[in-house]
Amino acid sequence: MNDCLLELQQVSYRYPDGSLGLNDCSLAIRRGSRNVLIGANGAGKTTLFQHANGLLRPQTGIVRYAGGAVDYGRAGLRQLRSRVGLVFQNPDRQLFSASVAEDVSFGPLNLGLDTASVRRRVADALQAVGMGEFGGRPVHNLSFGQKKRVCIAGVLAMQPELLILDEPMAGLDHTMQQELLAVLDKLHGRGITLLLATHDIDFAYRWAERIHLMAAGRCTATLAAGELGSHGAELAAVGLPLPEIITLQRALAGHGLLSAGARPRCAADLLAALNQTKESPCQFALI
Amino acid sequence: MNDCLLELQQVSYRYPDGSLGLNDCSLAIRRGSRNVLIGANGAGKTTLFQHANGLLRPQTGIVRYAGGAVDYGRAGLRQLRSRVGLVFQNPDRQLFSASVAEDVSFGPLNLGLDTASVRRRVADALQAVGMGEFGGRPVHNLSFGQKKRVCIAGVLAMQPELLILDEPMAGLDHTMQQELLAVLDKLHGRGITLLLATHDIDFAYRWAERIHLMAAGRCTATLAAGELGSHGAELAAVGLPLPEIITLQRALAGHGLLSAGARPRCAADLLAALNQTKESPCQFALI
Amino acid sequence: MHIMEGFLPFSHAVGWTLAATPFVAGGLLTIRQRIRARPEQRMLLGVAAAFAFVLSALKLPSVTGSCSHPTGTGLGALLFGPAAMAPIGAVVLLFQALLLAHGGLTTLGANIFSMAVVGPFAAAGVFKLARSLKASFALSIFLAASLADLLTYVTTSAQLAWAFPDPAGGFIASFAKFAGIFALTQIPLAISEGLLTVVIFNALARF
Amino acid sequence: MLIEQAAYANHWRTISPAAKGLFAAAGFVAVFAAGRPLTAALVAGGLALLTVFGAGIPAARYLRVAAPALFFLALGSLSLVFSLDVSAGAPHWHLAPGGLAQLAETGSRSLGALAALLFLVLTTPLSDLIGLLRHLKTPELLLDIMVLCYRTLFVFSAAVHDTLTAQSARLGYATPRLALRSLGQLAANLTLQVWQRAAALHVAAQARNNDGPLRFLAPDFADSRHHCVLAGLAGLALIGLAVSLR
Repeated sequence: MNDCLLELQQVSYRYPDGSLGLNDCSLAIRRGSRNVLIGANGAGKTTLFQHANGLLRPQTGIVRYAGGAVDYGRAGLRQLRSRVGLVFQNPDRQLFSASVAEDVSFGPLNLGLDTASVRRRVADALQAVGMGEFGGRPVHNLSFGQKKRVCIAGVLAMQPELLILDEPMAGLDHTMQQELLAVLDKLHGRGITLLLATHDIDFAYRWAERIHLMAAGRCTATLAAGELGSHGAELAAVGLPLPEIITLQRALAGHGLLSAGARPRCAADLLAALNQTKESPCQFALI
Repeated sequence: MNDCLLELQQVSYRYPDGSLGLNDCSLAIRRGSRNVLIGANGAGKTTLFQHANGLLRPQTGIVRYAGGAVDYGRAGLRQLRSRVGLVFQNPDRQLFSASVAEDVSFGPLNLGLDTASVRRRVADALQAVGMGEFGGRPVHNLSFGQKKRVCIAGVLAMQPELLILDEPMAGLDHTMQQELLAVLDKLHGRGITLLLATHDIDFAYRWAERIHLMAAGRCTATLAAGELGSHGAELAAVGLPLPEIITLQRALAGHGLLSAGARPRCAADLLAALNQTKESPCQFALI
Repeated sequence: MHIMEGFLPFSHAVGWTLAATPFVAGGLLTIRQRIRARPEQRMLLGVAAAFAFVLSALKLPSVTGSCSHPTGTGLGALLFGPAAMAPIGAVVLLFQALLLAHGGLTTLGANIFSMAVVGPFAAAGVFKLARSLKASFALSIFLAASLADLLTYVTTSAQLAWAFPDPAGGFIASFAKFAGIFALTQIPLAISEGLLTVVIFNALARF
Repeated sequence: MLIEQAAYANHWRTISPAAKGLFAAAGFVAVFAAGRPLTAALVAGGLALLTVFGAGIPAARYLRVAAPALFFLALGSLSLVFSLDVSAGAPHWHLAPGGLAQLAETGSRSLGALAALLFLVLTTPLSDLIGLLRHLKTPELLLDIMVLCYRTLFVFSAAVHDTLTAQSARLGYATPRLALRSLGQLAANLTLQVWQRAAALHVAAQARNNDGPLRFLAPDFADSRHHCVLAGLAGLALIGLAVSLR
């Protein structure tokens, strides 16, 4: 089994209207890892995602999945799209049916599965996102956060290995964010590789194992989250500050309160370290 | 001049479909202050805003503006809506013209101003949000953050005294947030009263003078931001944690590193206090 | 103006359904060919139907001060072509019956014929004619939209008159009665709809 | 949308749409087969009572839903009852001979058919009805239009509502002239969205491996066959009653 699930090698793409999508972009996503792609609006995150799923085809460069170059024939695309699930940012632009269960059945039916398997997959996927009771509900009566979870269920029902989410936290309030993070944690626990776009460096640091920086259509760096502190220059190059928690941790280490090697990921972590306890109460555990 | 610009007194409102909007809600906004309205999605923030602007009319209770009860006749509404500017959450839903300048001119034209004044106001408003060069651009080519600023310009062009923004930070990346905050600071400096909805308590604590808590259609408390630390119970009642920075400050005070009376509003503040400097580098100064 | 559920006698209900069916079927064939060439058209038609449904629910300020709803048939015919409007209109009318109880299932055929066949083809025809007579773009749009609206309403009146001829004056007298009663709401509406459609195209031209 | 709300929240929400559709169809047949206005009115009353008490639809809501159709009926009745006389000088109105009989026949038939329609739509969500049409082999393309239309009309309604609100907040509807202009801008903006949304949905469909007609799994209804038999028998009884009371 190949360790690297998805790989872009020097991919460039320019839209028909002339605007730049990707510019010599290389990126590798390891199987089973939690990844964040971070960059400003317009940096090319969405374009990159559409390459991962075969919706766009590189004009130069190559996309590899599980070691092999992507085959853009009908069968190849079908296989790629069943293994790489893509959740777009706006639920209103990807939910086709007004019935929750119907919409979730869309993907598996396109895979050509029989009715009984589809029914099972729909139930499982809705269960996985905590919407098991909502199958019969109309989409238009759901909250924004619930719609988002239906979108995820619609992709999960295709049983992807890699789940890509474009700005999943945007527009969600605190509670919905917690619920969504719990869902993602569960999926990660099942072995699904995750790749999220965000522009919140604090969230990225708290949640991810690997952080991919993106600017002007190019991945400028891939950093292990734990080593983010020593890569301030790379962050600054794409207009991002260091996570606040790192700045704080350093100041506290300077006062001798924390060991210089401590790597708290969130405020709760930092407090725990301050209180000399060894266990981490941070919701999003360290690697 | 009345000190209290906008006041809701025991306002209740139920939507035609039976869902609850406001429930015996009272709130007062002081002239010239920076206010945050914080609460979960569905708490009634948007309904409250629509009352402030006369879009909705209380079923019971009363809305006062600058001391007088709102007059819901045509002339009264025209006056209220020119004094209370409302910026909605989703820029795509409130920009409906082809070009930036055309959209910004919508409000002043509706006020019945002559062409020369409208032109001047459009230019001023675009200048104020840092979009002076963008008047001739088509709206759909702008970034999300730019669209948001055009929305604000469209309301500013009506020269309101009170500017209300629904979730202005949602969907903006780090840089755009900084830009937007700079715009808001400038407007506040001109004497415009500001009221923002958010569900981010850390942001509210960093930015606001007064924080209004909202849950289930009711304002449960109005707190001076500086005293937030002693009102953990009120925050918990509406499902909000204490701002992280307060928790940290307390822990550090417990270690004797900070004075117990220190009130840092953001990480930069906290660091400055740690470093024993007296000046606050926090962008959003204390009151 | 939708004929309500059950208002037409059995033979008329069946007759109008049979009359509307070939237009809907023909429209589907046209659409199928378009989709073969451009697959994204499949989504376009469903979204267009939703657009037409929502448009027809808008309150239109009418010149007499009363409020009314636009039919959108003229706008739709000019945007999507009259042939495609038959199936789109059929779905919109079906949904209006099922979601709003406007119109009905037994009168669906008659309503499709007046609103999704006569209206759109009238709009397309009037527009072509007006343009060939060197009328300005705005005037052509106005005429197309308001006459499409008016002809829809004339058709409905004729359908009703045919079903319920006046015992004394026959079809003509009955037509005059139905047309007279509904003229009150329909003529101002036709003018408003014409104006609105011109405003829409003016705005579209600037995008 | 009152019908929509009722359809998702009534006692018979989980009954197979095929059974409800069968019974509603029988209602239509009974109304048209009824020889006398009184019989049709009886069927109408029966269906209305069944919907209000059986399915648990509040009577006030039922009447509000029926109101626009009743308004049409009132206007239409005018021209059935009165006749326009142009023979003797100035045209004048008088009672049409046989007008009241015609009104009774048409009115009772309309009310009966309306009651049958309302029985169906107040108890059955539109997505179930579309599922039923799918089962009845409706052309695929028409179904695609229906499914997308049903979903998207709520998206558009929300967009229209938000934009109307934003325009009102900036005084866009202060006078009728401004209202026409604002509404035109709104509709033009909505028109553009038709293409944008269609393109986005197309991409989203491809991402989920679609390459043709949109396929969805119709929901499963417990005891569907049983309910259909019951509905069929009840429907036959209704038709029998209507015919025997000729």
